[in-house]
Amino acid sequence: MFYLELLLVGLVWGCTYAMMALGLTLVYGLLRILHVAQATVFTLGAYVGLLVANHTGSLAGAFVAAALAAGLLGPLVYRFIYRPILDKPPFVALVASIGLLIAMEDGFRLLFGPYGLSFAKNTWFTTAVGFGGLSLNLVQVWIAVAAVVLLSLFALFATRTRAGVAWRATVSDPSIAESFGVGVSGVRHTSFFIASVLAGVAGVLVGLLNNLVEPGMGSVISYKGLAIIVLGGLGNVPGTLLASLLLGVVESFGTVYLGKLLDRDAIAFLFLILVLMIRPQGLLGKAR
Amino acid sequence: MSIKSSSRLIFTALVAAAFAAPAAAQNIRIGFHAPLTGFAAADGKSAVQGAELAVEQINAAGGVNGRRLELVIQDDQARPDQALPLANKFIGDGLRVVVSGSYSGPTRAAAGVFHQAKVPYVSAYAIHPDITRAGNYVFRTSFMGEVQGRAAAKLIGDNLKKKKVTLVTLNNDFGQALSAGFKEVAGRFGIQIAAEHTYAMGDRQFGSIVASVKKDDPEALYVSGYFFNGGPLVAQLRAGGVTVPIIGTEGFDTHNFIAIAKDAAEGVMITTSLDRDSSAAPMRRFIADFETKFKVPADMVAASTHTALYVVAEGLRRGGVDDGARIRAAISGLKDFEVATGRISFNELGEVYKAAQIQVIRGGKFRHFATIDDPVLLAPPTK
Amino acid sequence: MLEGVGLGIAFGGVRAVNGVNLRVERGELAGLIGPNGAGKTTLLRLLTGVLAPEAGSVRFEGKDVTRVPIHRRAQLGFVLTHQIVRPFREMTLLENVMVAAASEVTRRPWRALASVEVWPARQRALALLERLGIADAADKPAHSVPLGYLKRMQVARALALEPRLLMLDEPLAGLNYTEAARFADLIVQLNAEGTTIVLVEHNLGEVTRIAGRLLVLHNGAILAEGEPREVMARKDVRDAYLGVQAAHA
Amino acid sequence: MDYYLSVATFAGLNVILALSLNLISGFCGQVSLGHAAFYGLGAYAAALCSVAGLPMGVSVAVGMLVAGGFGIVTGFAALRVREDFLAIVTMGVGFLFLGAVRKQAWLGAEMGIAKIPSPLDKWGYAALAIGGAVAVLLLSLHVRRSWMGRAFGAVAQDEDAARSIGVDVSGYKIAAFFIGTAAAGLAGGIYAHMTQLVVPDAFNFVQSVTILAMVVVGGIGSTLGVVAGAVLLTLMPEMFRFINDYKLLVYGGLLLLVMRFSPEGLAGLVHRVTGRRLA
Repeated sequence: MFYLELLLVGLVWGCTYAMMALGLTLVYGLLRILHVAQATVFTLGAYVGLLVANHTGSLAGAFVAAALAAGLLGPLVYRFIYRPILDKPPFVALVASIGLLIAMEDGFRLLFGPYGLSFAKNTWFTTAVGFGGLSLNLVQVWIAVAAVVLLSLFALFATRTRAGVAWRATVSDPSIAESFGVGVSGVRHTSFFIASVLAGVAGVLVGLLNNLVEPGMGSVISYKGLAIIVLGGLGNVPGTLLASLLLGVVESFGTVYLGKLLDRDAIAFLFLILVLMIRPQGLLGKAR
Repeated sequence: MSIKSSSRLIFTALVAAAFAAPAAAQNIRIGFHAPLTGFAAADGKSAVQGAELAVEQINAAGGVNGRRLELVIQDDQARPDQALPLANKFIGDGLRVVVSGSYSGPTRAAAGVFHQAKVPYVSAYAIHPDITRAGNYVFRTSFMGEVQGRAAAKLIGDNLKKKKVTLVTLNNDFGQALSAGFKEVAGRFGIQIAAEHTYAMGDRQFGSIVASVKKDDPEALYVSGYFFNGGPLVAQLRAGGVTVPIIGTEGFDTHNFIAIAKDAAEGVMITTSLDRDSSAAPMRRFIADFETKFKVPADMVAASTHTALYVVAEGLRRGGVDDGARIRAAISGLKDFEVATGRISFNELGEVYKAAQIQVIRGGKFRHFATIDDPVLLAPPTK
Repeated sequence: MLEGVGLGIAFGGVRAVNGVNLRVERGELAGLIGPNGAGKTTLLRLLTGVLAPEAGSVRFEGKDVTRVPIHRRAQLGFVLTHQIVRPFREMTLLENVMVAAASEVTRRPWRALASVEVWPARQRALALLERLGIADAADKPAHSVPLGYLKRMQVARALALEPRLLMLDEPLAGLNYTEAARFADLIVQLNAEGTTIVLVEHNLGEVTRIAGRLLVLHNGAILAEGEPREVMARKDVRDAYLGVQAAHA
Repeated sequence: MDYYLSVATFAGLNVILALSLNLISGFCGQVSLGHAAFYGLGAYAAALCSVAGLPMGVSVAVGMLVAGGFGIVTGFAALRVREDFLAIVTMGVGFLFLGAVRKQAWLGAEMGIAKIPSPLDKWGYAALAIGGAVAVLLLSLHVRRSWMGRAFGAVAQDEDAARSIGVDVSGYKIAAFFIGTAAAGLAGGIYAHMTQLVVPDAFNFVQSVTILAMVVVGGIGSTLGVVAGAVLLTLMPEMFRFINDYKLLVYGGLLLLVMRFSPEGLAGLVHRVTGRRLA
């Protein structure tokens, strides 16, 4: 039972990672940018969601508002920060991204205060759901549901829609895609939009899960997200999902059994390093 | 509200800069550093508020020997490498006394500098045991972690009569010190430690700890950490079906903890120095004035910093404003000095003795539960 | 000089190179040809050490070098050029060649750290650039000169290592007719001066013209070898080329 | 005076850290997001030795060797993974170092190591830090002029091509990591004795990013640019003390703007204005 509970906990963590990492891998696949500033989008989503929920009392409204705000910010970041420096060495965009993250983290603190904000009413958070001796709170259940639904929607988008096919073509070769009349710029904006919506929704969910929205809430999950997309094989979507769940479970068991030696972040990165030393291209990445 | 307070900060800083030279003749300037930016900014803000309130109250009551106090506030980002130049800057600017409203790293790094320069230095809430060991110009007005841990052991073993306890420890200096103090005396109160689980500062999700606690099946939990870990942790424990008493620390002593944990906070007990139902005048006045001034209930960080400022002011009042050695002697001679966190006395190391207040959360508010006043058990180390 | 014995490797079940035996004698200019997909590039990668063979071994001057890393082979005098030119883009052409010319020094990092003397390497590099007729662009950064220059710079860089065996991977690709002919003449000249050369080439005209011996690879195995005109006249060789080309068309 | 001394000391330490990272990332092209770990390794090793009674010089040397030793191990990792993979692996090395130190009682865990003997005065540390910075500066200039610098350039620009002209790519990567991390260890050793306290948080990911920021703001690969970047970013928080509350906002914004408008950093700016390339 104990193991089952740890497994379940790990999978729920994995679901939050997946929502974050999928966006990161989309962006990486297209632009070869490690988009650390996705954490900013995530945090913005959480704050907008919380403010809307606390003012209107509507959680549905909160999610919509968060998705819109995040979905707006992401493409703006692409357009005004990444696009002008795409031809520079990769660390340029990385450092720009880190700069944005640092600045915005403090921006959030100045705007909303350093203590973080809590939801005035958070019934999911206080409702325990038990089945067969296992118990989760309702937020955890919703996180799993949201992850499955959103990721399935994404899979449908990527395989069934024209835009999705264009996106996949652009990932594999932008110049060929362009010659077939695929608007690369549109695909990039769309990808940032999708990545950001996922991050924004994840932000609200994590905000609900902790019942706390704070300026620095995005950074750790964003670093882990980077670890995950590398672990999955950069730019590889199924690999990213597998790595998310795996990392969640490794952390959940690792904190119990390795907790005396290493902390949670160290366990996650140790796992990453070990995997990469054996498979330098990541779990599902193609060998070069 | 935050923008307002930050612009006020800037304004204060600018005014301080503009009037530095002429004002120096009249005002007594007190150095103050805290993490205004970075990961610890929440505590930094509370610390600044506590300090500002203290200065305002003291000035309203006529200042020190007829002169007004003035805070010189600097940001250290809770980083040792920021604190060192800053300490030297305070000394270079001729400040005679400095208060730390910051964490252990920067405070410990600055402590040696102040001791060498013979500038009395009072740490408000940093927990590291070596801070006061930097030298006899260094004081601390908060409980040491070990001492607070011992108080918790007595509460659990003696008052609550729970004998099988699981520790959930924040993995930083604060959590480790609390845990060490608790374990040191647990046997004396017949407590058997079922297990200890640790977590990191950035953790907000504790699923595997909840599962482990259920497996341990203890009679009580001793949980260290700050409100931003403790809130989610307590809520997740309760949602996970853990119903035994939870005993926390002064890190939870803020209304933010209750705002996060909501109903799950009910019944949680903490060891602290702030008694909401106190009849002591300084404590009551602090709690009331703080809420009036800042429109939020007071927390422990603010109370500790407020205390540190009162200690410094009293040192200046008794020892004069010019000579570090005399200020130091005056502070170290304080006995049963009444401040917002109780009646305090310094020992030869510069550590403070005071009674531990046990507060319990009822109806969404901190209320008095018990007071542990045991000079032997709660004696801080003397060297 | 160079000997491959029973070389084989498979990718995902497809045997790309299957039990190839070949010998290159000192002083010869051998051409390695074959239709697209015959396994030329893979064989070359096995011989030069980019890929480790699953079966067989490679001997250079009588020494087993199967597990010797690329840079060690280069130091031994067994040097290759890349099919797609790979200059050090931020360096000038001269600097590109200088790094190779100083191979004695750069061999060991600590020795390289101790040495700042550039003159001898610079002289040799300049001489090589002149030899290949690109000295006029010596001080231009590699990313700013045309392909023909880079192709020749790459040969100059290889020559700077004073190779005893030079493997050229499609040196003529991307060059126009006159350029290719001039380049081929240069290869002949280098060979005449004592460098053993293996030429992997698509340009059958030039290869047949300059090579002393041809090896034809087909479906991962040696199909034919011998005097160029005789080999090209063989029916199985023609079929192999035509068949593939027909399939492609 | 003491204030300027301590600022100068930190500027010296930061120059050492930035130049040592520049050697690995700028010269040899191996991006590292975990440089603070080696700073920390040097600090912890030196602290342990000094507390055990060894003289400061020996302790600092041991710190350099320990940092360099782990640098070699990381160098071996860099042989397996490249570019973005390497960036994340080195970031992982940083988190791993921190997570391990936090839990080891013999390293003082979260309390760190305190009461480190401090044989020098403020002038001594300032001299040591600035002397160390000058030494690493001279080393950097020398490496750039030597054949090692050219071989690093070859490795950074095209590993495969470098191999095919006989450059021992693995050897050079490991050498770069060794020299760079040992120099970071030197900074750590000085830091430990000066502050007399080492705690894990001083060597976290933010510190790694700060060092990287100095390198890129200065202009990656340019020794003099990196020195300028390190000094500038050390002084900046001090100059911005009057905007206490907005310091990180300005800092992050500046990083962003430099990358957005002058990705080659200060060195690139100088090049554009004067037409000259900085060493």
